[in-house]
Amino acid sequence: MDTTTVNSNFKSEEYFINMGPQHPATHGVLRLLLTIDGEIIKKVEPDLGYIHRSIEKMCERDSYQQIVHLTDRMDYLSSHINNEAVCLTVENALELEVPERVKVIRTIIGELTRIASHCLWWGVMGMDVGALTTYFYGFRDREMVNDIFEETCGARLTMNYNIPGGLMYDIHPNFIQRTKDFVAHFKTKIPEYDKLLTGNVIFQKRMKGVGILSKEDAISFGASGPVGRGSGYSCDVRKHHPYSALNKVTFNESLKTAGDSLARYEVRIMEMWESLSIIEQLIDNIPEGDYKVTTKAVIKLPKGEYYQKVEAARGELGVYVISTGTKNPYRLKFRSPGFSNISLLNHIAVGGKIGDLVASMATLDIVVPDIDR
Amino acid sequence: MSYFSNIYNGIKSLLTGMGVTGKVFLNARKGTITQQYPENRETLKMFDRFRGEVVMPHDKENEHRCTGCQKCEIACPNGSIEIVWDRVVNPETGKKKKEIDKFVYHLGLCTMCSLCIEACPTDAIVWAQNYENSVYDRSYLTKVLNQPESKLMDGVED
Amino acid sequence: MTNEALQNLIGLWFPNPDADKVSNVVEITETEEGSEETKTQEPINPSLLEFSEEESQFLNILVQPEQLHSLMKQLKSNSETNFDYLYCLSGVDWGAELGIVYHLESTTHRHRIVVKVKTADREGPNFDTVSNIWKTADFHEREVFDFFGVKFNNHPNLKYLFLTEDWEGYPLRKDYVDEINMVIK
Amino acid sequence: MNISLGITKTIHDWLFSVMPEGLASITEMVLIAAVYLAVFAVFGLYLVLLERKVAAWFQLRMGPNRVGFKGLLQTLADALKLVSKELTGTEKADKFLYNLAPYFVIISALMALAVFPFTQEFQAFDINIGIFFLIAISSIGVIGILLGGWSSNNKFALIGAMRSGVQTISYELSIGLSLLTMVLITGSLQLSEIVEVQKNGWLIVQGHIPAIIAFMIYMIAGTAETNRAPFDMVEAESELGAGFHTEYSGMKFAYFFLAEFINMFIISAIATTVFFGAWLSPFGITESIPWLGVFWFLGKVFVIVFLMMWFRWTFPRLRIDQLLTLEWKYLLPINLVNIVVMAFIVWQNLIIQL
Repeated sequence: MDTTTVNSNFKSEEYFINMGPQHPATHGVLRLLLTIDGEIIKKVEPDLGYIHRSIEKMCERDSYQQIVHLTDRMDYLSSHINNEAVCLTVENALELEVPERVKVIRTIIGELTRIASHCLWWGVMGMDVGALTTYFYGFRDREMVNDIFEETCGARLTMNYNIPGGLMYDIHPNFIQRTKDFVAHFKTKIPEYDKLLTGNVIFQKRMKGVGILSKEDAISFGASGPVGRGSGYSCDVRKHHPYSALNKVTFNESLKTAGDSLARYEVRIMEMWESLSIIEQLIDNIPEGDYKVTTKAVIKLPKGEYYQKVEAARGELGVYVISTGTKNPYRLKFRSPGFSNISLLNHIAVGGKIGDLVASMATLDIVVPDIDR
Repeated sequence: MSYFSNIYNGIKSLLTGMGVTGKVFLNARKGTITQQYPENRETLKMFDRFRGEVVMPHDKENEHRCTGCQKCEIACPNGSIEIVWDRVVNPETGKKKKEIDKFVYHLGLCTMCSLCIEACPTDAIVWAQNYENSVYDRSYLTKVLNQPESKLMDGVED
Repeated sequence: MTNEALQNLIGLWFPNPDADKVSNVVEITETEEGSEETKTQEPINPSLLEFSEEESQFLNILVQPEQLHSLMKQLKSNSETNFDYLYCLSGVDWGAELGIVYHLESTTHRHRIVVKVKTADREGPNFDTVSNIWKTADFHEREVFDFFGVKFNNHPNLKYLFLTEDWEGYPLRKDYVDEINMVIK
Repeated sequence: MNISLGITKTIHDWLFSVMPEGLASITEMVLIAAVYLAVFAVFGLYLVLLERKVAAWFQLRMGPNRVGFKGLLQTLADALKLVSKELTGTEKADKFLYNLAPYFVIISALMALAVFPFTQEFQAFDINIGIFFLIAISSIGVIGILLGGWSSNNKFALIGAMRSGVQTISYELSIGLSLLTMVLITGSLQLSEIVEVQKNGWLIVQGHIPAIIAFMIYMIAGTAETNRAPFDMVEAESELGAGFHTEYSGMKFAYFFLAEFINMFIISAIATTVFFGAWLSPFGITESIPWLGVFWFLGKVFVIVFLMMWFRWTFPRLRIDQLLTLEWKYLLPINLVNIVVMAFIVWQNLIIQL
């Protein structure tokens, strides 16, 4: 029996309710222990671990090539970026210089991943506040990105396209044309998103001033990605610690200072525009060259500690590797964005209504496998 | 005054939203994005690189290219590949040579990461583009990839 | 700030009370016998903290568990260091020792640092919590508590976050065995 | 061309010829009730199908298209499934109220159907307080929802039920007041007379500006009254799972579901009768061919039903406090002013008569 999780010092008008692990708004198997007074949230306590697979422990027995494919299964919506994080760690540790072509392709696919992830988030966001149609519109556009991935990488979601030293294969001949088509298509769709949801008076009322996170709290809670940037906290890893081809492109860091749910929403919409612009800058300039540098069949990292952070769709993903010079990492820690972001849910939801909790949780953009690595 | 402008702007935004869905509704016939899955099996074509399942192509003489080097087995993160091999004396040269007996592939364990196919020095295994992998019993997911009585193709060395 | 500047600054916060004493002793031995001059070559750490940059991108600080909390507090509050962003908190099992690695970054100065703390006590390891300094440490420390069994003193809500209440053992420790669920290659 | 109505006349005469008068009228009532029940149960099912199809077309999908021709039998199959399903419930539920609740909801929904004038003669029960009766009946349904939510011993259901109570009580005011605005023109609550008045033009035309405002308020309040998105606080899928009917299954769930759709039909039918001239068509076609009036009436109803579906599949849901803000700070004051304006218009005889 799970008696300890129920807080015993309830006030008489408060009651306890279990949201999840099977609940439409928790996006997976996340369990929230809510203390509610009528409709007002008094306390939110996430209970995690329902799908914890201990990827960190599995990494300790796997070779570095094999680790890459495990990261697909963490934040599956930004799998390419997760792959890239591990590959960059290994390449930095080996002091391996990958060809320019690889860097550019990685960045393009990374930004496409971000767009796909935000598309899904947008659809689900709408669904969480009750506009069910958005889900299908978001998926329509995400499907095009997934097709691009499938053609080039062979899989739609868990792509495992990166390998330490480069890419698994070269891009498909259709890749450039398809990406250009998508960019053109998606540019007409984001205004439609704005018309359907962003401008909607009900949506604005639901989001404005809800779930406020101040900048100080955002930093203290380790918020990253759109959650941090919605609070005016400049935390874009792509800006501060650029990796791959990101130092060759110009883009603006999407920042909003309001810190409420609407700000986080708008940051993501702005990020889609920025990602489109990054893709546009790179897609015509993919340099010729090899798509990988051959590494040894057994990769051994020199003894030491390595840390690499990248900007995944949900925020800062960190890979911390302790190597003892063997073919397996001694300890590998993923600093996942979702884990830090979920820890601030209690902070932003208390005092709001149940509807506010759902709306602010949607703007945190939770992917449970990312939290439950 | 803002009371009335609120109402006006509110209604306007609602109508804009209805305009978007209304446009989709009017184009419903050709705008459909869903697919009629079991009916469109003939036209549903996967991309060439699609990772359906690992297969071992055989040519007309029932010959494959697998030398039994076990590189794929080592590369696989999940243990989906098991190679049962034997050393067989080649009657012509008299040399002992590694030869596969069974190339066992557990589709149920496979995560489609493509590391085995990257590792294969002789291109003996490739991806198949099939996508209907559901079976009635888990044991059907364990497959032997080399066909019975198949031989190693001539001239294939790792 | 550069790593060197950071080292000089932070090192002064926790002066080693033995530093003078030890160096005196060394000086005496030096005057008595010349052959033991090699000993004096070893620099005596003037601080209780150990700094190193070997095998790492960042400046590493090894701190004793007793000084951990005051060091962390100062790292955040001091305006020159201002490490307000704890971006990674990892538990590590070094075999003989258990420890925590804190990765810190300053959002104003954009410098990074790594703080490590270790204990040889594998039965009941405990450190001071830093969750009252960085709120994100709340969940991260609970994660470490789950997987390494490290207790955090003064933590507001230290209970299993991922594991069930009746879980035995600490899965991410090196000596953890679970023959049913773990596939060992 | 009095085919359909001719049959009822024949049956009426036959019944009264074979039975004593009291028994005959009771038998006739039961017969009519049974016919209404059967017709509207099937009609409700097809409304569900329509909803699903329309939703699909809004969402780039096809909707149900496998069962029967173009999926026409889909909801019948669903109904069969629901009938054959096991009725489950919670252990510590208040069994009596738990079982009673669905009937409250469905019966109140079906009762309201009695008073609609489908044509001049096709009206089961032409009561002289028609509008009043409709408002009264439609508010009984919420009791069923409250009972269901409370008795099923589930906190999500309870929250849903309480929301429903708050919502329905608030929005009934607007429904009542907006209909009252129109009653000022007709001077009668009897539906047949309201239709009669509209032979000089639909009431929404007669009453022009205040009537249009009243119609808009009526549509908003009506959507809220039926607990449909954007006012589906009661079910609020992403917040409460399934809301008040979380613990219901099988046929009991189907009653709730069916009632929702019949309620939607009722709200649209009231709008048609009060604002859009019920079965009245231009050039008096439906007066000379009465059975055509049924289709004319249903056609108008479907336009309004479609409008409600369009709302549902476009708008996000309101939050509970915003729901009340909308009612008490916007709809109610506007409505009160509107009713005064309408009174002024009727007094000064500024009505547009065609």
